[in-house]
Amino acid sequence: MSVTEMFSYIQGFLSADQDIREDIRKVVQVLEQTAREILTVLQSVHQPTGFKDIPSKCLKARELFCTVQAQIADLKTKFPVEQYYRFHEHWRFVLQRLTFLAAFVVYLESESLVTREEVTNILGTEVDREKGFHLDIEDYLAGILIMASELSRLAVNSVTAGDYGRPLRISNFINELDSGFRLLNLKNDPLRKRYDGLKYDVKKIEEVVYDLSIRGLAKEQEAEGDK
Amino acid sequence: MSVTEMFSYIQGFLSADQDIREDIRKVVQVLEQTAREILTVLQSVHQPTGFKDIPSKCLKARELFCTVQAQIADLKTKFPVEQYYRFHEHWRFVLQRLTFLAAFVVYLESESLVTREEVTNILGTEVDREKGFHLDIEDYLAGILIMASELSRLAVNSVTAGDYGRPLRISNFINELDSGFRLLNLKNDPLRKRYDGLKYDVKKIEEVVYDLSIRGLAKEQEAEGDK
Amino acid sequence: MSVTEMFSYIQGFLSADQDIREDIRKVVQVLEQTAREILTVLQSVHQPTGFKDIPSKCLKARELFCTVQAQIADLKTKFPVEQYYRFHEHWRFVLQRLTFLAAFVVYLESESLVTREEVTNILGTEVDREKGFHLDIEDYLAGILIMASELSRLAVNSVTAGDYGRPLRISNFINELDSGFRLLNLKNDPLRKRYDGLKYDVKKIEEVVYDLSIRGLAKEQEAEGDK
Amino acid sequence: MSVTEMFSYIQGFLSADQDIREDIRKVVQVLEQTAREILTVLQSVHQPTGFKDIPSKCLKARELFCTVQAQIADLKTKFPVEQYYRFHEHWRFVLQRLTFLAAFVVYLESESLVTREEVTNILGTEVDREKGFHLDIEDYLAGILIMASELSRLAVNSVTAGDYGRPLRISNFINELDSGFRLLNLKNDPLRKRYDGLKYDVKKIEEVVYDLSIRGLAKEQEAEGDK
Amino acid sequence: MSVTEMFSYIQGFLSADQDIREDIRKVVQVLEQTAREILTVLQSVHQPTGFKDIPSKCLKARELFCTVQAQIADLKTKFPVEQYYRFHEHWRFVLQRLTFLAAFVVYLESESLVTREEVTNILGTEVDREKGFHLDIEDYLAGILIMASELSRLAVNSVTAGDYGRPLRISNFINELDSGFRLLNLKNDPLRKRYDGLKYDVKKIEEVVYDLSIRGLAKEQEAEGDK
Amino acid sequence: MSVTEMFSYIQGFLSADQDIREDIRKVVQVLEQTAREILTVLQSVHQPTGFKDIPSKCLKARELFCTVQAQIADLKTKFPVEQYYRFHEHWRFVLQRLTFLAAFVVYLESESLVTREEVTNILGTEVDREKGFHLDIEDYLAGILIMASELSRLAVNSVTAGDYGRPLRISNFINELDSGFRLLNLKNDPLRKRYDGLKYDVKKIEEVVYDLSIRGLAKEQEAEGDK
Amino acid sequence: SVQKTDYSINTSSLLIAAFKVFQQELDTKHDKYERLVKLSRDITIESKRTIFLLHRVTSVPNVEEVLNEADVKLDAVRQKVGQIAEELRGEDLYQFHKAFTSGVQEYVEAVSFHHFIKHRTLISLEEINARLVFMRHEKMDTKVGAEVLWPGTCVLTFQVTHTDYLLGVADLTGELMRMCISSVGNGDMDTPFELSNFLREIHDGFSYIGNTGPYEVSKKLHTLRQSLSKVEDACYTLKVRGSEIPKHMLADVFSSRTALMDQDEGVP
Amino acid sequence: SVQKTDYSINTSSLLIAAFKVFQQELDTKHDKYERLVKLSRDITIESKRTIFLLHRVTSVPNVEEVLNEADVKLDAVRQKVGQIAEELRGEDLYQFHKAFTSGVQEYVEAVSFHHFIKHRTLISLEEINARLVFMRHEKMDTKVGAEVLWPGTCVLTFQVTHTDYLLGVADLTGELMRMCISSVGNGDMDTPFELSNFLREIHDGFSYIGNTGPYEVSKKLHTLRQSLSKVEDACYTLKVRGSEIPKHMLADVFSSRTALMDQDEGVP
Ligand SMILES: [Mn+2]
Ligand SMILES: [Mn+2]
Repeated sequence: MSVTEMFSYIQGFLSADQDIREDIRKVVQVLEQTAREILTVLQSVHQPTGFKDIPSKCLKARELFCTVQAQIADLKTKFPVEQYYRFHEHWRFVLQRLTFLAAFVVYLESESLVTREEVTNILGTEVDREKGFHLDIEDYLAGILIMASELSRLAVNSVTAGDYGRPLRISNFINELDSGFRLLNLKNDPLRKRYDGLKYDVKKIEEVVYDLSIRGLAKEQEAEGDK
Repeated sequence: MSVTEMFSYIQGFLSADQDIREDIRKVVQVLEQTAREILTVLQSVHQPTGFKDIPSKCLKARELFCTVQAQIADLKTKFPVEQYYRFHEHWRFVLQRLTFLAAFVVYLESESLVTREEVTNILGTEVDREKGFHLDIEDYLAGILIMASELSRLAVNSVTAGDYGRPLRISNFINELDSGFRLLNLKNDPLRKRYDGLKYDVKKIEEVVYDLSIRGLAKEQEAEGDK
Repeated sequence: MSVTEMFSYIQGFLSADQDIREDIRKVVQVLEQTAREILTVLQSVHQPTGFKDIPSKCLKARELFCTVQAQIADLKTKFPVEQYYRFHEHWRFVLQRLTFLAAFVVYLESESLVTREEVTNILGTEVDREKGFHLDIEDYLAGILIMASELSRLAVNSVTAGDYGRPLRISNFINELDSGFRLLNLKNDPLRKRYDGLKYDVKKIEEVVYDLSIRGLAKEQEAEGDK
Repeated sequence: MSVTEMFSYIQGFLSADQDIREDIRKVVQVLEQTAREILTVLQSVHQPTGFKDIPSKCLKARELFCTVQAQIADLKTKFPVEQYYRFHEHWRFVLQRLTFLAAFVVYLESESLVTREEVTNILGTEVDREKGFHLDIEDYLAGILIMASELSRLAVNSVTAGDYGRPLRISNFINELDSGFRLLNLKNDPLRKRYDGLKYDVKKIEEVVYDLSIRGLAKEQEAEGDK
Repeated sequence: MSVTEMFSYIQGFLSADQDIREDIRKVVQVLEQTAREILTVLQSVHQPTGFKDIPSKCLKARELFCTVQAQIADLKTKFPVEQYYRFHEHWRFVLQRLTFLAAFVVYLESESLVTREEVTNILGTEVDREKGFHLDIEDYLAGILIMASELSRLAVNSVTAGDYGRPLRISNFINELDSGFRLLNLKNDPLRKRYDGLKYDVKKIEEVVYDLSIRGLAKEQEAEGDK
Repeated sequence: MSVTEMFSYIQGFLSADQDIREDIRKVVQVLEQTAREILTVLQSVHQPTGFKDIPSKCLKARELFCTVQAQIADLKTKFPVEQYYRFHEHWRFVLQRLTFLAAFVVYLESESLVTREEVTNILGTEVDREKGFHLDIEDYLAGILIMASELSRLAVNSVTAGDYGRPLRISNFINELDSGFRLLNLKNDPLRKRYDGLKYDVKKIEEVVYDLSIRGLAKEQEAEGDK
Repeated sequence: SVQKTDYSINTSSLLIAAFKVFQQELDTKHDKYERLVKLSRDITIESKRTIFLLHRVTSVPNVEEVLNEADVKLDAVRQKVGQIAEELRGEDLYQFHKAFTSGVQEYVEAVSFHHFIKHRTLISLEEINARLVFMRHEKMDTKVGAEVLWPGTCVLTFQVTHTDYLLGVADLTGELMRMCISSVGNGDMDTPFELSNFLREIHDGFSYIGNTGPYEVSKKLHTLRQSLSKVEDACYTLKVRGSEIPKHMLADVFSSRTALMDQDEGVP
Repeated sequence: SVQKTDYSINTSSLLIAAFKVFQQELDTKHDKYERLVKLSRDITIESKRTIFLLHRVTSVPNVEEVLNEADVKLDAVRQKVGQIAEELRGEDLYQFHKAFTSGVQEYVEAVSFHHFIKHRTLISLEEINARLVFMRHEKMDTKVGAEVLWPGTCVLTFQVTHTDYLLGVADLTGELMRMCISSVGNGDMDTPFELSNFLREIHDGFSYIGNTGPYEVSKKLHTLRQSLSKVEDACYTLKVRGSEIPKHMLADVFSSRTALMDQDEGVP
């Protein structure tokens, strides 16, 4: 093989790679659009009027997650399955956002922590890495931490909306989450940075609970929150 | 599964990942050490006395490449084969250096461009990505470009050592390489930057040939170099 | 045409270009001065005493906007109309600041979002790009986002000044703005970065509203703010 | 118009803009490919054998410039004519390369400096900015400076190829060019930086002429070079 | 000694240095794990139910500090005793955390400030630098400041838990601490930044005390708080 | 004085400062234009034909220096005389260029090094700093070093023009200059960098002298070169 | 090896003689520069320590005492500035400005902080410069640039530049912010509002100057804005917390608290 | 305004007493750090001047004279290093390392340059450290960390760290490159080749160490590679130029040239 032939062959390879990246970028853009739509639906729970119909908002979000599943199914077709980490950077960000949204919906529905399996069900990814397009564990954790910060906001706004019981329940939930994260031995990476933010969320929610306590507003719902 | 159980499970996963990375790092460090030893062997060709026994230096380097093969064989055992790109950053740099060294040896032996297949033979990696631990094409190209710059240094020092024929042969070789690279459509990435350096090497070598030509020192070997 | 003639001709061209830029720079400097004067007028609303005579401050700012109009009219004469984007960088920054100031005045007057048309009226630019010196849409958006951050400061200071109704109204306004921005598909550019800051403003204002709510200070004005 | 309506309208605008940029990027990529092909054709003049058939290489390059014209014609259709500077950055680099190639062809053909008008003819752009897609004067100058550096390389290689007359002619040409540039009052911008490189080219060529002179190799062709 | 020998000698030193650092890193990781465990034990005092059995939690923490002592004893064996500051960066962070935990335990037990001597006893370090592995004064101070911030959180949560006397005692304690720190001349370094944070802790606690005061909640437990 | 008054006062000062700088910039631009003209006059000595009428070129340059004197006289009026170093950066570069040009003229006229006093006479600056607008010693030295590099070029081109005596005289001159510079303790600043360049000029000229020596070309003009 | 004849030993050479003069001139300048850098470092450290000392005013009863102690420290700093002035005698201040600018800025920060605590106003550049006048006894002959009063004595002055003043004041705002937070923490209900107004005035002043000032000023604007926002937040908190209880009751609340804490005093 | 009771006046407080000790400890440390920084700056300047002086060897006939003059200068520098050692008596060197590392590196550069010119070899770390032993007369009681020889006298040592040695040698290569170019300019045909071999050895040494060394070393590798390439180019040029004339003729050429220049000597 002459040098020219060899380089022609290599160019073919490089072109194919660039085409794949282009395809991925396009699908990811569409996914980001859907993610923003789900966010808009869920954001309205922070409004004073939003607390009333959380269930209907969750339903609406669930519907949009069907679109997400279709788009992820499309994404899977764009590259060889075993090269997930070759192109990881392209979808890493949007998968974290979608995990956050899935976790938020699940919390609003059942006040419980979404598992990685549930997220993969909601998004339509695989559970096991070996099976193909999966949710990287660090991306799952990042999504959970985004939700924690959203919950501290929810605690604040639920007081504004007159719901004095929710903050205490959120406080318990977030404390459990914090204990969970303390079990992890995180490296000095973006995830660690995000986790450092969690303690501010914990503190913020504790202050909301404090404000309710000192005014005697938390008492009536305490028993309920203890469960 | 309680939150604590879930996070314990996740921690198990993260630990495993960190262990893998730790293992990889260790093997890579050893590989880098071997690479530096090969470099020390080959760098001595630049010394005035070094031009005489290039063959023996190449032999010595070849021996060290056996060590490299063993170390790469070891590296392969440290992580699941389909996760090459998950850990790519760890060995990317050393593989480029080793490719350079292999290409340099092959050039010194036969004055020809090493193919990707040859490099994989020398290093003991796979040819096809599908088969496992392979040499990424961009890393191969980067290694070639490092060699180009070493060759421009060799052209200069071979004149100092009184070998007036070599520069012309290097010039032809590097021109062919340059034409090859021009066939590639490189993105604006580190490889592109490295390639921009190639034209300085081309120019540098042309000036050496010029200096020999104008003094009539290149003539006797010209016919030979023309082939 | 000799080389010398050609370069003399080119120098003529370059001089003309540099003169244009010099002229633009001078007018822009004057515009910046006026913008800073408007800012000084409007910033005084943050003072404890400033809340009383917002209307008179707005009037004063409106007067200064007449100066702005004259200066922009002057700016328009400094370069060929179709080369707007050739010199865009020169006035981009000041136009964003002026948009912010116009948006702030309009908000203080009517608690509504200034439209791009209104801004062009206040500043004396064209609405349509085709018609000439217009307000680039990204600059308009940047100006709006600067105002959002000023409003979060206003919410804080209005409480200090004893005005407990304003924060709730600002909160509603800023939430609407946030929803609007979520409709946009922003690239990874300065505007996107600025938009990321908006969520901090939203959160900040929500916390102010929370502080008022839990103390029963927001109640009397709630009905009003709900509209 | 509600806030939502307004932002929807703005989103439409932003999408259109992004589509235009995407279209432009694609055409520019194709243009870059053609430019690389022309370069490969012209590079071969530096080879010892290349000096013989410069005319045929120029003809081949001229043919490829027809492709360039078609591609630029396509580029023109991708955006509104008066927004040239809005998207200037996208094609600035490739236009400079193409100008260099056109200037090099013209020099090889006639040993004269290509005028801006000639470049616009070769590339198929407009002469006057008012008429539409033109060649910005600074991009023209940048292209000329790239050629100057190519000529210093040519001077070196023409000696290697045994053509002792060419360096002197190149020296005269480049000196004239240098005088021309000295008429310009360049700002502290990339062009200025490139121009600073010109003096190294001048010096390099003078040294080649010196090498010929001291060996009496320049004499025979001096009279010829003086013209 | 030849150049090569010299560099071999240095390389030997560098390898040894890297080995030491690797060893240290491993022990420090284990220490960090123990520190996180102690933290988890002590964190539970913030829970409404946690206030009851502070003594038992302190005991449990004390037990874990025995593990810390063993690990620090191990750490001491990893490097030459007189080169503490050469490797300081490796354990600086964890020693600050451990100091914080020791100070927190001591505060919970006796509501007094742990002395530097006590910390060295708890952690198993030396008191004097000359004697070996000691606790740097700035690290001691940093640990104290971390505790101050934990105490402000404790003040908030003790109100939630219905313990109205504790905040006032914390307030007195932290005020004295603040007076102590005011005596120090800190450079513009991380410690200074942390100390700036102390002002916010003081402020936060002051606000809690204020809240209790205006509600007459501080008085009833006054006697109790005097202990 | 109130805070506002204080800032108005400072603003007044800053405006005045900016005006001064603007004025200075304008005069300096004109000076740079004149410097470029002198350079164009003197550059022609490098042409083969230029060696004949060096004296007439020097005369022409001398005339242009009268213009320089007028422009520097103008520059002096733009700022308070004792604040030379406040605005030094503005004219530093052009004064170095002018010193170079003056030194070059003097060398061409008399083959001697221009003294600092002579330069101040030619440019119309003061000798002593106390007396006003003077020539900074480092700028003087920088100008001398620019000339050294021009002389190495002149040595090369004088051979091309057939003047074999000049290189040796330049060599003597530049060697003495080098000895002078060796006496100085330079900081790691631009001047040091420039001085490092002098070594290359010395080396270049040495090579020219060597080339002449081995061909016996230096001897015949020895007598002539002695003048 | 072939060694060229040496020119530097040709001591009669005019060129070499000239360069020997240059060598001395350059060395003298560099030495002076180094001495100024060292003085500047000393000034920085002592000014910083003064600022730390001044922060104690929010916690001690006797403010005057702290102010006096700070003034003594500042006098020592001024002596160092005097040494700078001495070095600059007959020189162009701007030629060596980079060597001591950071020290002078820190001094401006310290002295303006002192002034604010004492007078609750912004010290002016003139007031700063007025205290940088130094009397010197001349041992040798009188030098250029120093005004002669009577034989053997002269007056030396040092002029802080507008830019150094501005940069020092910009840094002052950080200290004001710290003081504000401390005051809130010490239960002081008035100082925070006073500081907030003062800081807002300075902030408005800087935004009036905007980007017409030197580059270093623009760089500090972001920190300044953050400080202001922290102070405004603190005042906001004081206000909302205070809103929960009628104004006329506050006095009672606090007098009882003070009593409460007096009892505590013995407890460490 | 409501002011809280002050705790700092409670001088009996154990806490305050402890912090007074901390204050002293911190101030003592910072003061020492500052003194070390100043010493380091002095060392840097004098080392740089020594290097400049040493560069004259390529142009003067009496190399010994320059070397001796440089040694006197280096002795002065060593005195300063002695002062650092004095400050570090009983301290952990690494605690203050940042304060004086740049000065020590510059000293290594100067002393290894001096050594190379004299011996044409690389000075070892041991050789450097061997000259950093200082005798001190003790006025007061003997302190920790200094070895007592006899009453009233003790030996102080200073140990250059491996990293500082490496960084100093890395900078040395820049000076070697300058020396090489100067030698060519002075018609010296042997020194450049000698320098090129020596520099290549150092280069190969550094590339053998590679990235296992400290980060600052890796940063300097690029400059080192550039220096080597400049030196290799210079040797290349000497070689190709020299190729045009048979070796045995060279001597003639140069002797005639030297004669030629001797005549010129009187001309400035
Ligand atoms: Mn400060
Ligand atoms: Mn150096």
